[in-house]
Amino acid sequence: MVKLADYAGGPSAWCPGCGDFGILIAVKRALVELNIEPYKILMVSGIGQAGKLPHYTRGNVLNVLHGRTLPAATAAKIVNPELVVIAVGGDGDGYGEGGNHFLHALRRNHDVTYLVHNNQVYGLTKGQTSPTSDPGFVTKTTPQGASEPVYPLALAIAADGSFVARGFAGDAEHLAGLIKAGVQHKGFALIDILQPCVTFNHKNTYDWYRQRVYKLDESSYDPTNKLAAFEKAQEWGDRIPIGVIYRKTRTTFEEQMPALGKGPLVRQKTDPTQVEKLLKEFI
Amino acid sequence: MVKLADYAGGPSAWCPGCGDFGILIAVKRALVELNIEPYKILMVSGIGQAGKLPHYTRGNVLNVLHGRTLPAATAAKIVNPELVVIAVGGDGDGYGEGGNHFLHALRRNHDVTYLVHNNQVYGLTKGQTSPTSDPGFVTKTTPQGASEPVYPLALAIAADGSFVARGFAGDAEHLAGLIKAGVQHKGFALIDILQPCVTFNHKNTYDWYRQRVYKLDESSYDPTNKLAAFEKAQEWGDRIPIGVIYRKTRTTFEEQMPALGKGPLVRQKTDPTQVEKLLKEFI
Amino acid sequence: MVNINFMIGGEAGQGVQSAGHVLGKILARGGYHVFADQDYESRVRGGHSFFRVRGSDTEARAISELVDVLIALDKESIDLHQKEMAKQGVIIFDGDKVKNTRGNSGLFSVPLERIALENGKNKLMLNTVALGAALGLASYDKQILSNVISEYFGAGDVGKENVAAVTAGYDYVKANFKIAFSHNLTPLGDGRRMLLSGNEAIALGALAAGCKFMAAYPMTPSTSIMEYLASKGKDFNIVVVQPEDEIAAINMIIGASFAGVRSMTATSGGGFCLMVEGLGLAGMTETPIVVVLGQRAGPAIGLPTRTEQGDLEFAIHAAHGEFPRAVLAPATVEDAFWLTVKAFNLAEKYQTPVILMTDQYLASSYATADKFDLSQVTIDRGILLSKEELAKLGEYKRHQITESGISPRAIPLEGGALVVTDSDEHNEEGHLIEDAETRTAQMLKRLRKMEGLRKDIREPRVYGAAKPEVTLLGWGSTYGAIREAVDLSMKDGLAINLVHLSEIWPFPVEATARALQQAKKIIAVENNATAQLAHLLRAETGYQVTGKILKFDGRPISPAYILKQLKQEVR
Amino acid sequence: MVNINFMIGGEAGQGVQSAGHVLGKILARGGYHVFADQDYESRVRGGHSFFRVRGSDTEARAISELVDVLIALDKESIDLHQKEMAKQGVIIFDGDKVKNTRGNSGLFSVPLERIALENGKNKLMLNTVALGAALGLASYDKQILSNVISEYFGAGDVGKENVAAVTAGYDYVKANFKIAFSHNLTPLGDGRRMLLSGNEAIALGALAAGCKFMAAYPMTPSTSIMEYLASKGKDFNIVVVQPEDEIAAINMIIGASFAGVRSMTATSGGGFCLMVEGLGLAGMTETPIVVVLGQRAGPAIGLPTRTEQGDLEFAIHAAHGEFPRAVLAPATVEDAFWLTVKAFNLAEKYQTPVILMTDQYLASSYATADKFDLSQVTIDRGILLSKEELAKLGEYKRHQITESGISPRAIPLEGGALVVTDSDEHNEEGHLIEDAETRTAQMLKRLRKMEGLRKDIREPRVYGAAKPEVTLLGWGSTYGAIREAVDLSMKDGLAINLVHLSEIWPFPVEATARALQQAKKIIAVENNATAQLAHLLRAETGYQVTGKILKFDGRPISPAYILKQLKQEVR
Ligand SMILES: Cc1ncc(C[n+]2csc(CCOP(=O)(O)OP(=O)(O)O)c2C)c(N)n1
Ligand SMILES: Cc1ncc(C[n+]2csc(CCOP(=O)(O)OP(=O)(O)O)c2C)c(N)n1
Ligand code: SF4
Ligand code: SF4
Ligand SMILES: [Mg+2]
Ligand SMILES: [Mg+2]
Repeated sequence: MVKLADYAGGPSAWCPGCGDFGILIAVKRALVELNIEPYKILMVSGIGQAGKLPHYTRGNVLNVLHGRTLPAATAAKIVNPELVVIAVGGDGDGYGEGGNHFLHALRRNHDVTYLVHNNQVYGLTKGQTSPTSDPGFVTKTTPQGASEPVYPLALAIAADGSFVARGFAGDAEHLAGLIKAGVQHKGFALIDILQPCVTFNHKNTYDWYRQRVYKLDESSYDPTNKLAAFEKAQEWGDRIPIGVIYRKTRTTFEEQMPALGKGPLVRQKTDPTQVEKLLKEFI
Repeated sequence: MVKLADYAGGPSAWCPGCGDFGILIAVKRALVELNIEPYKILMVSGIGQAGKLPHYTRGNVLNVLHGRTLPAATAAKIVNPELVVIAVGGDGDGYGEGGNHFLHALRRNHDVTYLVHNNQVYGLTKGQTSPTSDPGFVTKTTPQGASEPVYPLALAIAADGSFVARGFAGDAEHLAGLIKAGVQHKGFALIDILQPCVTFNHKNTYDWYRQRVYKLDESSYDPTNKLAAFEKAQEWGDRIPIGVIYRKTRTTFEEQMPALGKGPLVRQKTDPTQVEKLLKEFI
Repeated sequence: MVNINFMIGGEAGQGVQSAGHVLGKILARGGYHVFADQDYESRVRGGHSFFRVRGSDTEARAISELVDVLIALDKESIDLHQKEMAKQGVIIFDGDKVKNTRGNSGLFSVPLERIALENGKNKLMLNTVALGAALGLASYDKQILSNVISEYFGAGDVGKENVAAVTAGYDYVKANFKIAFSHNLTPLGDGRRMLLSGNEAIALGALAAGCKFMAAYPMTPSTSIMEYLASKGKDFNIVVVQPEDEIAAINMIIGASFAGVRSMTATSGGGFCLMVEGLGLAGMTETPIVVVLGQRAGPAIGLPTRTEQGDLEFAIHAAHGEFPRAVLAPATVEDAFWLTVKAFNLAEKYQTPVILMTDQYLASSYATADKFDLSQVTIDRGILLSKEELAKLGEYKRHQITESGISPRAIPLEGGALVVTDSDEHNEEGHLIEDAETRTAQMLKRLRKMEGLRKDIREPRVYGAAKPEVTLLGWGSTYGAIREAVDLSMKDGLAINLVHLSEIWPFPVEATARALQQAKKIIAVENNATAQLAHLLRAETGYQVTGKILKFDGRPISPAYILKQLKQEVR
Repeated sequence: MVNINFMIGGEAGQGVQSAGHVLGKILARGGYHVFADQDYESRVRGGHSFFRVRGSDTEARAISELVDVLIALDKESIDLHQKEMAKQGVIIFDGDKVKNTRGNSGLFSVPLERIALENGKNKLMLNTVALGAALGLASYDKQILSNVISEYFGAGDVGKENVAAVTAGYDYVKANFKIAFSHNLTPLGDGRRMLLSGNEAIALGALAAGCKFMAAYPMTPSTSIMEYLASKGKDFNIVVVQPEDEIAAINMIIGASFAGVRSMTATSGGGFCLMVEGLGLAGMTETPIVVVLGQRAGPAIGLPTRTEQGDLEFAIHAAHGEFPRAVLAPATVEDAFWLTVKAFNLAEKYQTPVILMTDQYLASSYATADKFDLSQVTIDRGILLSKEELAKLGEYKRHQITESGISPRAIPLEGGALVVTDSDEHNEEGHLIEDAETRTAQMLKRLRKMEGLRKDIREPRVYGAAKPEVTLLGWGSTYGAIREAVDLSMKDGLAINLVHLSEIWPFPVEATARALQQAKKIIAVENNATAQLAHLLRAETGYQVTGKILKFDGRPISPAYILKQLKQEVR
């Protein structure tokens, strides 16, 4: 049995009280509950406070560039579908710099779980606006207030993402459940996580979120209805839903690749002389 | 009065019968009907067959890189809001390479009209898959068939785009109407245009489209209802709606910029000695 | 010596390219050495394009500019290329279609379309008719013609009709062309040489090297590499992904390589620009990747279907910060195959990015080559720890500091050890650090890999006079043209030689200096405007070129062009 | 000569930076020359950071490494910096909080927090108390202290409390520190010098130059430029956009510049990588843009808050294809202002991209400078046709071929003429072409601009011995440190000089060769691992350096470091 201690990582550089700690706990719990050993995990992370998470737990780690988690993560999964691949990044990382990869990973439906620490601000670079900053949010780069934000969940549904969820760093247990479901889901699982940044976001605080979030209950909410899900994804203000917003079964990218028919690419042997038959085509 | 002849451009390099010709006619017609003189227009185009369009009409032209129409176009508009800025590109250009700019231009709501020649294939590079290729579409880069596509209209609605429309290159008159409405719309106007590529797309042909497209009629369809619009945007298959799918009034990016208070930036004079008051802050 | 130059000219969409390719195959099958290049505009239909095919009984390394047979599929082809015709050259055209050709000499009308309709039942086969006519002129072996045509078009009706068309073209000429044609092409030997393009050679090299993952975004002139590999995906267990952009492409191959397989991408300058940050990431995380950079005429979109060698210094210095890399630039189609294999080996041995530089000219030129001896292909995956080795090791450190700078690699999951790396500066374990000592140690470790890498770089090729009065210096795809210029100049009595680099970075400082020791005049021959190799040469060796033969109009450098310019440089 | 070095050390979040900045202001106000630099980790809270402030009665160009007063806000600061203390240096710390300091000498405990609570009513003001204590040691003018503090914190309660806190700290030391402190800082003159950072100077330069549009994506160390300009947006009619990524940023400024206003972006290596394709687009479309490249330690994410000069050759060669560009690298904070102005002028005069290279060290170091004489700022927008001129002209050709290579520019809409440009190769009208002649003509036209540009590049700064035994060669931000090393060595009797480039590309070939003519030993001093300027120097002039003093651990080069290395190079 895998234990929490197996996921003990190095000391963190986050601010005391940061929402990232709740996410870290939830990730560890989910993996322990799923009984997955660290060597089977590959965490791919971007740059930002969120991107440091893998250093604070254990597993294989590929920390990449700002915004580039998804290309690296999805390709690793293609090469070795037996790896449990978790991509981790911030809102700037994922929806700003990495917005294009986000869109296309959703549509291709790679079997990867994607955690976005959404603090609605740029943390590591000290408090600039983010694509998810609430409209009017004032920062040093937007003294006039932020423009309208991106809506990650609505976009994910529009892109026909197959697992679209929102968690809250202040509720690690619920979040752990979402992460478990995301990892178990076959296909691309987006988990956007409301994450208080206690240093630079004095609007969207723990309290602010706590007063608003409520859990979707699958007995009364059907996450397989796309239109209803799209409507639910718009909800933001007095009430903010957390839980699985949309879910759908569809073919993964890996399943579409004929080259994967003989098992993970990483285990295929190379024999240069196999090319002989191709050389003949050129004669 | 502006005449069609004022918009006579150079000889085209498109294939005979290409849907791009219909779009070219529609653009010219729309501008003539709006009575806008060529020197007031700035066309910013990307790279691809679609990106060549500005060379075949008249106006100010900034032809940029593959995928980068929107950043250049939106910034030009900020600098001089009196310019009528039209961005032009292909599906690969706009939804593939340029996907991130697309998302963010929509949310920021720059007052630019964006025409996407959507032939569901890469034309200029000779027939590779595109982000809008129908699922299963076989090309040299996707012998296994294309993955699920991006849904530009659904995405645009999810991004709260303020004008989301679809036209058909085979119906230049209807399309001209959309372009006029797009240009007149205050905010970002997306016009996704079904454009047959007679050379590389033998699935989505003129006939294929003609059998399917139908015009949305504002008497029976309300383009201001977001949820209904999202549903309408999903329609693809036997019936494909063309017309304005979604429309909304919201503040443009330019309106949010305090620096534009004294008129176009391009007309603001520079006086280095104005900086004197700032220097004092450093003493 | 037999040496014949064909040219097929016409609009895009008229099948110039396939006709040219088949013609090359036919000549190769007859035992001829073939070199063929193509020129086309950035459009799909219309405009003007041409394909040149040279057949020779000795090695053909470049195009010679005088055309012996021009197959003109439209009037423009006659107008544009008339001036390139050899003295006794013949222009085959369709007099039924192309009028007003007065004033042109060497014209020979063949009713191509009519013959195509009569024999092939399809006027699109007029190309095939024209091929037959051209080879009829040269009295080529009719059997080879129909063999190759039927292989190319298959055994079905289309194949049969094309054979009929080519034969009819051949016969028409035999019956109607009354003057003696300058060339008589009797087949030589049994013709078991391959005919392939630079891109095909790279794709084959990648398969032979065991590349299992490619992510690339279409961009001329590199697109056909991914297209070829995609077509072999199932058979060779290689996944080819066309992602949203080039940034995704390079970061995908980094992810794939980290996960354990050989991975590559291919692009041109514009796409390469977008990959630069990823290149640095591969350098920092010590992830082996191979990036094919097919150059075309820049800057920006430039001339997208045309050739240039304008990206050398960019490739060598691309990305911020300092890290080891190798830059290889194949000289020939054969080189393209072998250097692709080498690129994968160097990438894995030194765990760092390798850039393979071609250009539109090499990528889309066809040349004959002896069949690659696949038994000579070695796969060196570098220090890659097995599960057993890892188990013995106990603690695994991805970025262990070693004398060679090479840290043993492990594959996530497969080896059981945790593999950790970071784009930030990191310690041996792969975790990010801030202190000066660890930073310095890791920088030095990475840069030490350059020393080993440098030893694996081959010396420049030196060819020509032992005591040269003039030395031509070149790199990459211009090899064939310069070498032929050397041959021709030597015949003219000039003591001249060629020093040519196809493995450029780390710069082979000593070997190049040695090769230039005898040089009196060094003339850089480059397909660019600023003589980038010359600049690099001076930085690395202190040698300064005395002259430059440059070309930057998007067209390749030919032997004739070199000779002409040489006359001005050497008086 | 008065020369005193303060250091404030503590965790991120403890206000090290603001305390250091205020300290610098206080010294400057007393007429001292100030130089201050900062060192911090890539995190928001915790870790270790420090701020060094040097005050001097002659020009202070770098930090000297011996600390006279260390304000240690935590124990780690004592442990880490004890070894840097000057012989009679004093460490101010809070003995109530920091225990176990035995074995350390020079310690002087001040109950910072207690005094803060008593006087400032807020323990966060302990910084201010510490400042008072430090300046009390040096018997600084108390009035200046309270003036600057009250300006900094405002006239309200916070200001008053801080004044009380600083005074209490001062008084505490006066009452309790019994030994004579080594430095006595009597104010000098009236202190009307500015104290500003490299980034602030660049932002001011941009405003003075009339920059109206900036698009940038946050990236250390350049972010504060956009933050400063955004704060002045309304007042100075400048729009600052933080778009989705750096690719958008550079393409936005190209759009903005094409539409007629001066436009810039600022980033660091990683973001610059993403801008490279846009750089080429600006080159091809001849659109003036200014790109600030604030270097930090690479490759990849590297050490994101630390300094390096690792991107020089990358900046010079960035982007595929060949086109003119200028690369400027300010030596000092003053240079940062003036070269920013120059960057805009060169960009518009030559209609091409200009790269302004700084690094974390220069960007975030503070230095005193005489108030910029704004009347000396000239705005040269190059050949920009007015509506009237355009009307007279009749037909307008955006890319007209001229002797200088510069084509008259027009602004869309404003001038009435149609302005057409293309990223493909184009004709004079701006429409895309395929032919070799037009291509060659446009390439030559663009490259001709380099000739003019080269004449506008200033010569290297030469400083030191007229007949040097040793020449130190440097570029950019290391100027101050090297120059101080020269001063110190000369005092030691060494005939040494400095040749320093702050305008690097087009390379000032003749001027640099001239400057090096006398040189016997040339030693490159660079904040990188491969001596990039030395490489470039050899390529451009043939001069080869005989030694290298390099540093690539993310920390700046100090005079002391140079001297130490110099001893090994010159024996
Ligand atoms: C290409 C590139 N651009 C910019 C940066 C600088 N940068 C580092 S983290 C970051 C943003 C962090 O915001 P977010 O992704 O929301 O993560 P957070 O720190 O808030 O968790 C930026 C802009 C970078 N490292 N690379
Ligand atoms: C950065 C970059 N990548 C790739 C290309 C090559 N390229 C030119 S056009 C094109 C795609 C064209 O497809 P689309 O945008 O759909 O336009 P179409 O030709 O179909 O109208 C590509 C990949 C390029 N010019 N630049
Ligand atoms: S800055 Fe914000 S996001 Fe970053 S560690 Fe601190 S609290 Fe967390
Ligand atoms: S290839 Fe397709 S899109 Fe391009 S011009 Fe031809 S028909 Fe039109
Ligand atoms: Mg964030
Ligand atoms: Mg297309």
